[in-house]
Amino acid sequence: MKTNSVIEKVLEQGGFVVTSECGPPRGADPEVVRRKGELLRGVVDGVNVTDNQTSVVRMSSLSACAILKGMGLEPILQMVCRDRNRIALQSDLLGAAALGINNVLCLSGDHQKFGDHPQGKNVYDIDSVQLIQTVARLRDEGKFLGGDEVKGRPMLFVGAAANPFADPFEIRAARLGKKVKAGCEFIQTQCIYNVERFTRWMEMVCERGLHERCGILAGVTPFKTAGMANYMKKNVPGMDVPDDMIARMKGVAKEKQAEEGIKICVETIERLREIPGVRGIHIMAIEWEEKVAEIVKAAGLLPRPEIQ
Amino acid sequence: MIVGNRKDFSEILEKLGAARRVLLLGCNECVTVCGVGGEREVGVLASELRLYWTKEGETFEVREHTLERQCDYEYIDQIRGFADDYDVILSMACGAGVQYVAEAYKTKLVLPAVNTTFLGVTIEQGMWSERCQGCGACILDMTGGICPIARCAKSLLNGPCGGSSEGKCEIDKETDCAWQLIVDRLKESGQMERYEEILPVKDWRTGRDGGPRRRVREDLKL
Amino acid sequence: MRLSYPGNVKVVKVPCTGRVDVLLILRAFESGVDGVYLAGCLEGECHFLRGNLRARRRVEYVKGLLEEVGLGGNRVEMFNMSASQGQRFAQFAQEMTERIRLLGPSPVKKGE
Amino acid sequence: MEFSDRATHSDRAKPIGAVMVVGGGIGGMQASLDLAESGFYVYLVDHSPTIGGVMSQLDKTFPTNDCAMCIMSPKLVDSGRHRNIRVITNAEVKEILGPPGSFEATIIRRPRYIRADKCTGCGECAKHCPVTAIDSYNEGMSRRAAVYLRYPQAIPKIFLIDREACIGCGLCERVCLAGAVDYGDRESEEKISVGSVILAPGFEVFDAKRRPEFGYGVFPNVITSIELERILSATGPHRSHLLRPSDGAIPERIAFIQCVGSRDAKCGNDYCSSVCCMYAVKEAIIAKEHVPFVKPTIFNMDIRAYGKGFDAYYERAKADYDVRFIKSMVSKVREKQGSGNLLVAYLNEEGKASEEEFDLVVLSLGMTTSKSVRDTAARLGVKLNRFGFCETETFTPLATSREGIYVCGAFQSPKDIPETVAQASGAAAAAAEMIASARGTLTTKKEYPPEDEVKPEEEARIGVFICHCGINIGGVVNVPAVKEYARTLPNVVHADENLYTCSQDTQEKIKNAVKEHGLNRVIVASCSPRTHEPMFRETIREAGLNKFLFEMANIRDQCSWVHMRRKAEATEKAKLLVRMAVANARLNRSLSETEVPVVQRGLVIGGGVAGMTAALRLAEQGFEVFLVEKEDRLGGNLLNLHYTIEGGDVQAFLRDLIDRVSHSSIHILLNSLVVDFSGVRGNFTTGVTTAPAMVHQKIQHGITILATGAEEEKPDGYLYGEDARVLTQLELEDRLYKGDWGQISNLSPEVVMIQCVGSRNEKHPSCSRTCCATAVKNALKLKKLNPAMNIRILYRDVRTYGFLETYYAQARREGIIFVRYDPEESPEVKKEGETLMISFEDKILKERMTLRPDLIVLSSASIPRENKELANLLKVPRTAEGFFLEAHMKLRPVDFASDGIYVAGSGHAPKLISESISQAYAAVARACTILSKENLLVGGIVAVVEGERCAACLTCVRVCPYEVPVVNVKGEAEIDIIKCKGCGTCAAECPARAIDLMHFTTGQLEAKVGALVGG
Repeated sequence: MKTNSVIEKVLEQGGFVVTSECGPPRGADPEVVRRKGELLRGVVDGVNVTDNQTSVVRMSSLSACAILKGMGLEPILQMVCRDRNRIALQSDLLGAAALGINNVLCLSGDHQKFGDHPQGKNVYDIDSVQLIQTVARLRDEGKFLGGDEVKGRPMLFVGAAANPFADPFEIRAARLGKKVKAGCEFIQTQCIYNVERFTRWMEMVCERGLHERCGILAGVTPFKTAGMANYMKKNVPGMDVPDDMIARMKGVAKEKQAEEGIKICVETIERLREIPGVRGIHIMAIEWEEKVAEIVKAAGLLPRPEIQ
Repeated sequence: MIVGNRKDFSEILEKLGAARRVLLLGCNECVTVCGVGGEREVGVLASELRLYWTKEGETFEVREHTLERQCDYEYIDQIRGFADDYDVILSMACGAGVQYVAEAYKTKLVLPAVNTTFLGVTIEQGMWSERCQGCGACILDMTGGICPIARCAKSLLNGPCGGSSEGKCEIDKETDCAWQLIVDRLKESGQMERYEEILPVKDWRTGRDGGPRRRVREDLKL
Repeated sequence: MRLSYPGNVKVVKVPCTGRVDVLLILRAFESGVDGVYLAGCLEGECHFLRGNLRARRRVEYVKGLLEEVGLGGNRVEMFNMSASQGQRFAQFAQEMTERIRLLGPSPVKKGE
Repeated sequence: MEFSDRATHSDRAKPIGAVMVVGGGIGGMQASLDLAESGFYVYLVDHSPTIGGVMSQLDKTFPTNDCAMCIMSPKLVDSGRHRNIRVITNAEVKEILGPPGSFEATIIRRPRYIRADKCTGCGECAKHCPVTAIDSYNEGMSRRAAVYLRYPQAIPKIFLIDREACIGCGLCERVCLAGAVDYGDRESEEKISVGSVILAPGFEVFDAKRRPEFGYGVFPNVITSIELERILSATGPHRSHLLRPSDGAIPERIAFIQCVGSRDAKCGNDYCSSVCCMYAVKEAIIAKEHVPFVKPTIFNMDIRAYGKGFDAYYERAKADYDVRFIKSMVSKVREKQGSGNLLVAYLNEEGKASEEEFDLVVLSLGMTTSKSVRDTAARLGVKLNRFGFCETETFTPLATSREGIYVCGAFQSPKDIPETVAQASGAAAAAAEMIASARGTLTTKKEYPPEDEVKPEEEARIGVFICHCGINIGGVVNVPAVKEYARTLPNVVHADENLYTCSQDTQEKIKNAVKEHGLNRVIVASCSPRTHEPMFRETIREAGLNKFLFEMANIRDQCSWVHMRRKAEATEKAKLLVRMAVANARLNRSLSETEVPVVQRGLVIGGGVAGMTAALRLAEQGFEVFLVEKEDRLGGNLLNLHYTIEGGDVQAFLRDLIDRVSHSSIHILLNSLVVDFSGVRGNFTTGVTTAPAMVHQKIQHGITILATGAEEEKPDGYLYGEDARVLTQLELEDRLYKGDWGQISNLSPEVVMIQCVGSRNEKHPSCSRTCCATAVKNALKLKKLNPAMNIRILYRDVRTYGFLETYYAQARREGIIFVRYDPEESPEVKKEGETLMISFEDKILKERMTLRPDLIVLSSASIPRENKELANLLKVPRTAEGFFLEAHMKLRPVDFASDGIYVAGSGHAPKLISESISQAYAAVARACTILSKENLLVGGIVAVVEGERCAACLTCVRVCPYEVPVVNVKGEAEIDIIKCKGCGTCAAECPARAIDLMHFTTGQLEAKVGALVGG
């Protein structure tokens, strides 16, 4: 065991990890975080806290993680490379560990073009792979990027994201390999609708043996409406929504669509669990945290293992 | 070459303020080639100014002059004889040229008519694209000859990010994903193993982050 | 065909509309003309293959410039016709004259 | 069997390098110019006192409505001034003796009574002549003096005395300062030696009095088509006002009666005159343009709009000009008492007798040959056909019965201007081939006086010559005022006015003025530079000035013609146009042209009859030829044809032609495609790839002839392809040839032919020209095979033009039934069980007929073979229907606008074999005007780079449509003046403004624009 991470422990024990997400509010009210956190208590093994997701300014991920931690939940600190240079990133990593946060998810971050400050300058001093390296180096070698000694290593379980559907498809597994090579210990994938294509990706991943070196958590997002399904297909880069799925959403009455979305999500989880190498599930119920419990339950993933 | 973009006419007018004697200074290098600040464009802007001010009933004088280069003082010196006849020098060169002209004519108001945008190449007649950011430490050998710093919206050294879709960048469908290009290129040239290597964090000191740069070559100095 | 057209239309001969550059059009306005139109070959029938297509693009560009300086982009136009379409020539001459009449004289008149 | 022209002159002594062309109409002039430009001396003999022929009398020409005189006058002037053409007018050919190759011709010159060597054409004599004689140029509708010029632009511009009208008063002799009048002049004979002869005497219009039922010569308001032509003309009796003879009123209702003297067995003219339908349509349109309320009606049997672009013109007449067409023959015209109006009696299509009142009746007269021409032919031993036209064979359409004597134009068969011009060029090629070995032996090269250097910095001294153009300009614009104004303009040191600035004497006047006033720039303010600039340039060059120091102001097309009713305004505009010209001329510079060698080798693309003929004729003129054919064998369409309507054996002809084409100077490339093309006239480089090994070779050549042909379209509808009993004409011909009748067992089989399948519709508006004759040909063949056969031809108009008409008449005699249909009521073909059914409207019975035919034959459209890529490669234009588009519909029928590229055969438009052969010869003649020269002049209006300013940005390299500019080793753009076509695109885009287009420099254009407003 490298860290105190619940995720690491469930994986270590051979369990099936369930994580979900909590988007921090666009304001300073801690209650919003607490309310969302409460919805996930006992339902998931870890809660991702997004870092100014879609480049829209929100409460800092680190602060929201601290609030959740205070509630006794297991936060996963998301960190994007867009907004901070190597100095700030390392400093925040140290701070996170100091606050008892056990998990960090290293991401490139969405381009600011789509956010609320498209005028802003992006940083990208280092990229997500290098951020993974940075965390591993701080933790395992006790060295800053600059080479100096770290006094008090941050014991963080290192994760990253992977999009099995982004292009170019043939290097998706290789890219995961790079992340694993950099020190990544768990992966949360982009939401999966096209299970067949994901399966092919997993085969490539397993071929490289990556699933043994890193816990792969398959991402899912329930559709609220047929419109949302359509929007994701058309507008979210790297999203693969099969047409029949959209047809299925469209095929039911508007008021029944949320229910159908959840049904699809649960079915998807059930299919994903069958895929060799999949070690958990990451449920991204965007601004729909109240449904996570229902999904986890329906998918037969309750209760969650007790970890000390 | 350095690629630029003509400022809007309204912005130029605003910058000119009350100045009515204008020396419009073109440059026969990059900005000529990219159709923004050569003799023809100088003529067009001069014509616009004349049309506008004539319409407004103003008295004015616009002189057109194009230098071989605005980044060499000898050329800049060529306007010494008449620069003083004008209220402003409106330079259509890149930022370097504008500044160098300003340096040479310390008492003159020197204004830019062009926004300098990037170091790039001609894709086709009338279309240019960025290729280099002058980071000072080239890694093109590692990336199949395609610069991820200049051409990836996030300058990812170990891309692509999850936003790469059908060869295009997440920022818009017109922009190629640099990493798609890199991967294609590595594959074509049988160097896919290079992709597996993690590029280390970059030392940005050689770039602009290290402060304004200067280059000296002793043997060439006088 | 000897079709009558407004006398205020004056022709400047060029070998191809492809010869007409943005500057020449602007210079014409500087000289005080009220409008400029290019009479090019029919699209696809340019004697020099594509001069008329290039001219059209330039006319579009000049429209923008004229808008910028406040003369109005409508004072410049590109028309296509064949050498045998005298009627079209007359029709466009009429059309452009009407258009310019509505816009009024150019505010850029020298010595007036 | 010998199909090619009859010359086999290898064993002869060296021929004489001169040709006599008899007849100076448009055909004779074209033949003369082509020959003279190809290295042969020409004697152009005309019986009239001037050349120009009937075309000089025409007002406009169809289908472009170009002014006939305007487009012809440059040719007139060129013929008149060409140093290797000697124009002999007022003359007849008495006899031709000797063998082909070295003929001796005797010419009889009638007295002119005015000495050619002294007359200046000033016209003082005519001004003082007290006699008023009938003016035959205006068809007797106006008067002239006894001493006269036939028409103002006449070449040569030498007066003559009409001794029949002359009273011998001697006034002219007294006023002639040149002392040119010579009452004692008498007929003289001259012998000339020539290698070959071309007969181009043209036609005479039918004598309308031979059809008394139309009342010509009795009722004043019955006029002939040629009279109307003159009435409509600006130089006509009423200066283009449409007035009728009886009372000078404007006729509102005008009837045109077609086929007067044509298609008429009664008067012995049972051929079609080929042009009357179109000229009637034209005259109707022009009349309508002159007087908008005119209501023209054309009484016709068929409208024979079979030429290129003709059907569109005909449709326009109906749609845009409200010309009414009545399918009927007029039986009688009588005058309505008192009004001068005419009552036209006719049977309408339903066979009902009708009568309608008109204000004017125009008789569309057919073409005949004149007695004097027939007599000449007899004297020369040239055989005529039974109609008095020159007899030719299908496969040798240019050769007369006498070896060494060739024919072109209407004398061969009735034809329009472009076909005459093409055939004239063709005859020139045939005549030249005879004597090719003597090329250049009798011609002299034009020696210009040395060019006076005009330095750019030298002060401009401008001379301005303002033209009245008869009344064309002078009737609207106050020419003297413009002249006075011109004198006030900067640098103008001389200004003058002329009645016709294009006349030959004015050229002398200009030359003298250059000398006298030390002019270094010349401006002519007159008509269109398109037609006249070359001539004026030549004039100033002869005066020692560089031709680019000439400038033209078009105060006719751009001023007097278009502002006719606003005279004051027009005068002001003319001044302005002159001012612009002056501003521009001041900046004109001497431009040098340099000589570049010509690759004296030809490339012919397409190995059908036109391509093979062209290749063979080029080779016989002594030039090496590459003949590229994409298929694996030569022959093209001829491979599918077996006999001509006249009975010619196509396959035998083809075998013979293929045989001859294996010629030591012809490289035949089968299975070959043109894949790239570059260069300019005189020096092209073409890449050809040959299958199956895909061998690529580059061919250098000086000219290119496109003969890619046409093919029968696979028809759409009428159960074609679904029922084996529905065939195309080509398929029928094949069966006829093979005698393969399939299931027809019926003793009197029923055959229906449908015309215009795929032609004359929206997609393909043109007539396919040959299908009517083909249908008649095959119908006659069927009838011969089985006289019991019932054959119906469903047609829209039967277009058996020229002598083809006789076969149409024969077909009707033999019981072939012709049924007209309207496109709105196309025949319907269907199948009931195994029975084929066709139904159509019968106009006469006024009911729908249904037949159960054994065979349906579709006359499918002729469409161009795939030529788009080739057109793109060669940068030559095509019509909307994909046929190659020539440089000028009327006078440049085989040239492309790009010099050195020519078209022949049905790729240009559908054609008969004989027409394709003629056209191939024509293309060869045109090609030889380049190939016969060792060098060509290049340069002039080209783009030039000011290297120092060049930023080597490549903009010019990219925007040039011809890929001419390159960036050279000095890092500067470089433009090859040989290749530059002078469009100016690069100059307009060079961001450094380092490129300028000579003669259209930025400075000049800006000066012109500046002068347009300032003033």
